[in-house]
Amino acid sequence: MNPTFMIAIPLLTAFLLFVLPKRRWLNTLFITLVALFTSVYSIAGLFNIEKSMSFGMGGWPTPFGINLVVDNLSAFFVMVTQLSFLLTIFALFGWYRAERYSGALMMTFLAAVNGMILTGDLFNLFVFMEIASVSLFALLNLRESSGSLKATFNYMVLNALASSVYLIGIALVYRATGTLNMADLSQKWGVISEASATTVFLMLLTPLLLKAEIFPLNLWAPRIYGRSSAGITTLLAGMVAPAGFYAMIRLFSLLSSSGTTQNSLLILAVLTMVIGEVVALTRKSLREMLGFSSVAGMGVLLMAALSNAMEGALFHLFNLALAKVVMFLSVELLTAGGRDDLESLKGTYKRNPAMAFVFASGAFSVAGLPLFAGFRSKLIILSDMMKAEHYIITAVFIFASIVEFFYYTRAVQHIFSSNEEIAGGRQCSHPLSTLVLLAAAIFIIFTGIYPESVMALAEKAQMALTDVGAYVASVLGGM
Amino acid sequence: MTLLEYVIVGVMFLLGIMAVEVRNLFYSVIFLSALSILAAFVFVLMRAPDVAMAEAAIGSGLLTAILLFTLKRVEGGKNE
Amino acid sequence: MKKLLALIISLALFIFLFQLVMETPSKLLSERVSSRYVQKNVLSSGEAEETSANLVTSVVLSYRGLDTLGEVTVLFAAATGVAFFMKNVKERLNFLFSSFIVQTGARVVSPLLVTLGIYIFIHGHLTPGGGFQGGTTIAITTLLLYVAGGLVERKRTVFRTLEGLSGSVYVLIGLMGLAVGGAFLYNFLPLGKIGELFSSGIVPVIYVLIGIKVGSELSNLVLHTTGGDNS
Amino acid sequence: MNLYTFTSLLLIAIGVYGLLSQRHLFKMLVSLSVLELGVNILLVSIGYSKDGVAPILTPPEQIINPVDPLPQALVLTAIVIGVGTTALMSAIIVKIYKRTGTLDLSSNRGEDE
Repeated sequence: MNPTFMIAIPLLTAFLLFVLPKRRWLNTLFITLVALFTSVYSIAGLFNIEKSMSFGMGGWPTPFGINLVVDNLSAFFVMVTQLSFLLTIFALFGWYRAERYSGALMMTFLAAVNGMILTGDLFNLFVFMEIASVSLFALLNLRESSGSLKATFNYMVLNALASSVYLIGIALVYRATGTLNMADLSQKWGVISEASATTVFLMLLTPLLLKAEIFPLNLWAPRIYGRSSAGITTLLAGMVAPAGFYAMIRLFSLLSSSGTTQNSLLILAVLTMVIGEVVALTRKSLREMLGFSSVAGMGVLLMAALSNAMEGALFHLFNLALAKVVMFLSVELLTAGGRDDLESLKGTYKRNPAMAFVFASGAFSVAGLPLFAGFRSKLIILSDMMKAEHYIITAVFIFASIVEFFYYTRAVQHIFSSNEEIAGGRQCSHPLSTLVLLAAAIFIIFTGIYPESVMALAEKAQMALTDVGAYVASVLGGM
Repeated sequence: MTLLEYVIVGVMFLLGIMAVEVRNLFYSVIFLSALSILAAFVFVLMRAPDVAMAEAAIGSGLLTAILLFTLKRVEGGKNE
Repeated sequence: MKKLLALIISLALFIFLFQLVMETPSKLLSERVSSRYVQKNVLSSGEAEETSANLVTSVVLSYRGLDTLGEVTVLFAAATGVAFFMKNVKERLNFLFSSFIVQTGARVVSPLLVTLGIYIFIHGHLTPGGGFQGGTTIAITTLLLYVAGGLVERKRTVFRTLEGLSGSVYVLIGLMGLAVGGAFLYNFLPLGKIGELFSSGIVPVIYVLIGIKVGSELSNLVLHTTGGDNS
Repeated sequence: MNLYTFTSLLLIAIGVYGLLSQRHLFKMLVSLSVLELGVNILLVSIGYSKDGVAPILTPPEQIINPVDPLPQALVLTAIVIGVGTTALMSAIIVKIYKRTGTLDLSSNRGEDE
């Protein structure tokens, strides 16, 4: 697979939307086609990867030009984000007819997320992160309220601050090593003295922690999740957060970081998880609850990644992204953008039984009920962490899982409880969205029963992550 | 030459503080614009003519206009 | 009280950054990646493989071309975002200095400014300046015409089409490079000699496209900041 | 460390001070601009050498001891990105003002939740 197309095709579409005649169905058609293309292309590519491959842009050899890297790890993440995007596009089919502006922003956003995952250059990563955030800022206000506007402004300020920190980090890295290429940098990282290397590394990590919603840089997240349209926050939970997580573990594996960095980040991850779960328990609004739960999920991933359970973490990431996207979308379709506190959700299953089922399967997957995908991945994380003798963290993880299980069953119970008042108004979502979301829900259960196929992909991705030598060799091969 | 540099740096420091601190938002934008022009000059001193042109045109020209339009829209912002 | 705290924090930050910069070693230019850019000898072939006289241009458009595509896209996304936010804002700003003299002055000056902008981005690979600087000059002309009495009000759709068109052509040129030379944004046109107007292959072409694109994007940005889209 | 790096660090500190001390959205925008300007100067100063010349070739002669062109290219990108985000933020500010009638964070007037 040539990664160029994953970036160039969505970008071309974004620009073309302003040249083509102004028709909503035409825009929607184009966007859907592109989403289908990138998904199929990335999945087809994923099964054809023998080893790590590097593509130099402009025909320049790698430390000099910018390169895109495809290996099992980046392809895995690209696949996850493409699936999230595809689901979102199809599920929003009912109410979201793409007008030019938001359609073009969707496309630039898609290109940027792919770029964030595929790029092998630090500054290029910065550029793609900026495209992703700038496109998202407008999209988050598709259903605009003063709450969503203020939340977006808050997010933008934090984002700009984190980007500045990242740029300072880049300046220092370039000053000390004379290169911006990640693979080249991993060879020259030793030049920087121990103390400042830790600081510079954390500076590079700052915007990634922000994107991956790790405490304390996730303070923007609850407001955004609570006040923006749930159909769009899928893009945050299913695409931006995985992309940020990818860049983070890539940097971790390439730039050897000190034990203190690892430990302090591990503490942050555990804090993220615990705070997220506990606050989610107290929330009345379903969207906010899902938002906090999403934050907590990212904490779980980072915790597992830092305590020798990378394979389980990757598998869990897949399950989590899928379940989160499915849940956010079904909440959007269940409530139709209206009230979403638990009381008002009582008995909504009568209005739209298919969506209620979809929500339940997503919720049970995240909560880790047997038969569902999330159970398998949580089990693997648990056993790997026990093997690595991280007992205290394992205990905290089990505690957090119990809390999670409790509030998800409560939400599902509310949706399925019978409530005479509401039984009247029956409301359907677009048949296409129903079909796609149902397929996703069935896939979650299928993965829960036969986890082998996804597990094999996660395993290959994990191998690609640990094999730093192959990565560096493929990137700098021409030297 | 060096004296000039020190003067510029001093003025930039003052302008930066004033842009952030002054109560009147209009003045704040003007100070920011002046800071941008001085930054463009510093870029010239650092042998970066491309960056200097971009900073002069974008930073002190266009950005100032956008900020002033915004200020006009929010009716002076009423900073009290 | 809060100000004092902010002052202390920012002072601490300053000292921290100062020490950090002092502690990180600094490599000489000859040991950095860019030394090869300066020699134009990245492929170690011995002859100039990239022929823009302006080294910054050759880095921006050739060696790190993908960054620039991304950068144009950020601007595109920002302009689209502003348009998105402003599309329901009906009222327009009316602080135009639309006296006769100002209007005439703007009419006289604007062709000159546009010419200057075009000159800047056509010579982007030879002299300082390029697509971004030239494009901004053109956008400033738009600003001038607007302030002088809304002379560009009805031209909005033109800017938007131009923006989309130049962006698409940029990506298509990149894809053409992929087809011809096997790499996205590969420089497939004859390179010529350093210092001549027709040199360095696709670099001037792309810089002209960027000039048009940035010019129309920033014009759009300015026009949309002044009020919503009522076309 | 040269004088320009020092200046850039000063501007960065001023920007952060503004962000921390101001509660007015527009002033936060201005502070961010100052901060970004500081970062840009820092990047260019990384490539600056005391007796370097501007990185532009004049064909017959070889260029001797130019300043590093790469940070300049990065800063060009950063400046354009900066103006994009600032414009978007000012559009949001206008919208917030239209909805709530205030830009001061310390007053919670108009929160419609």
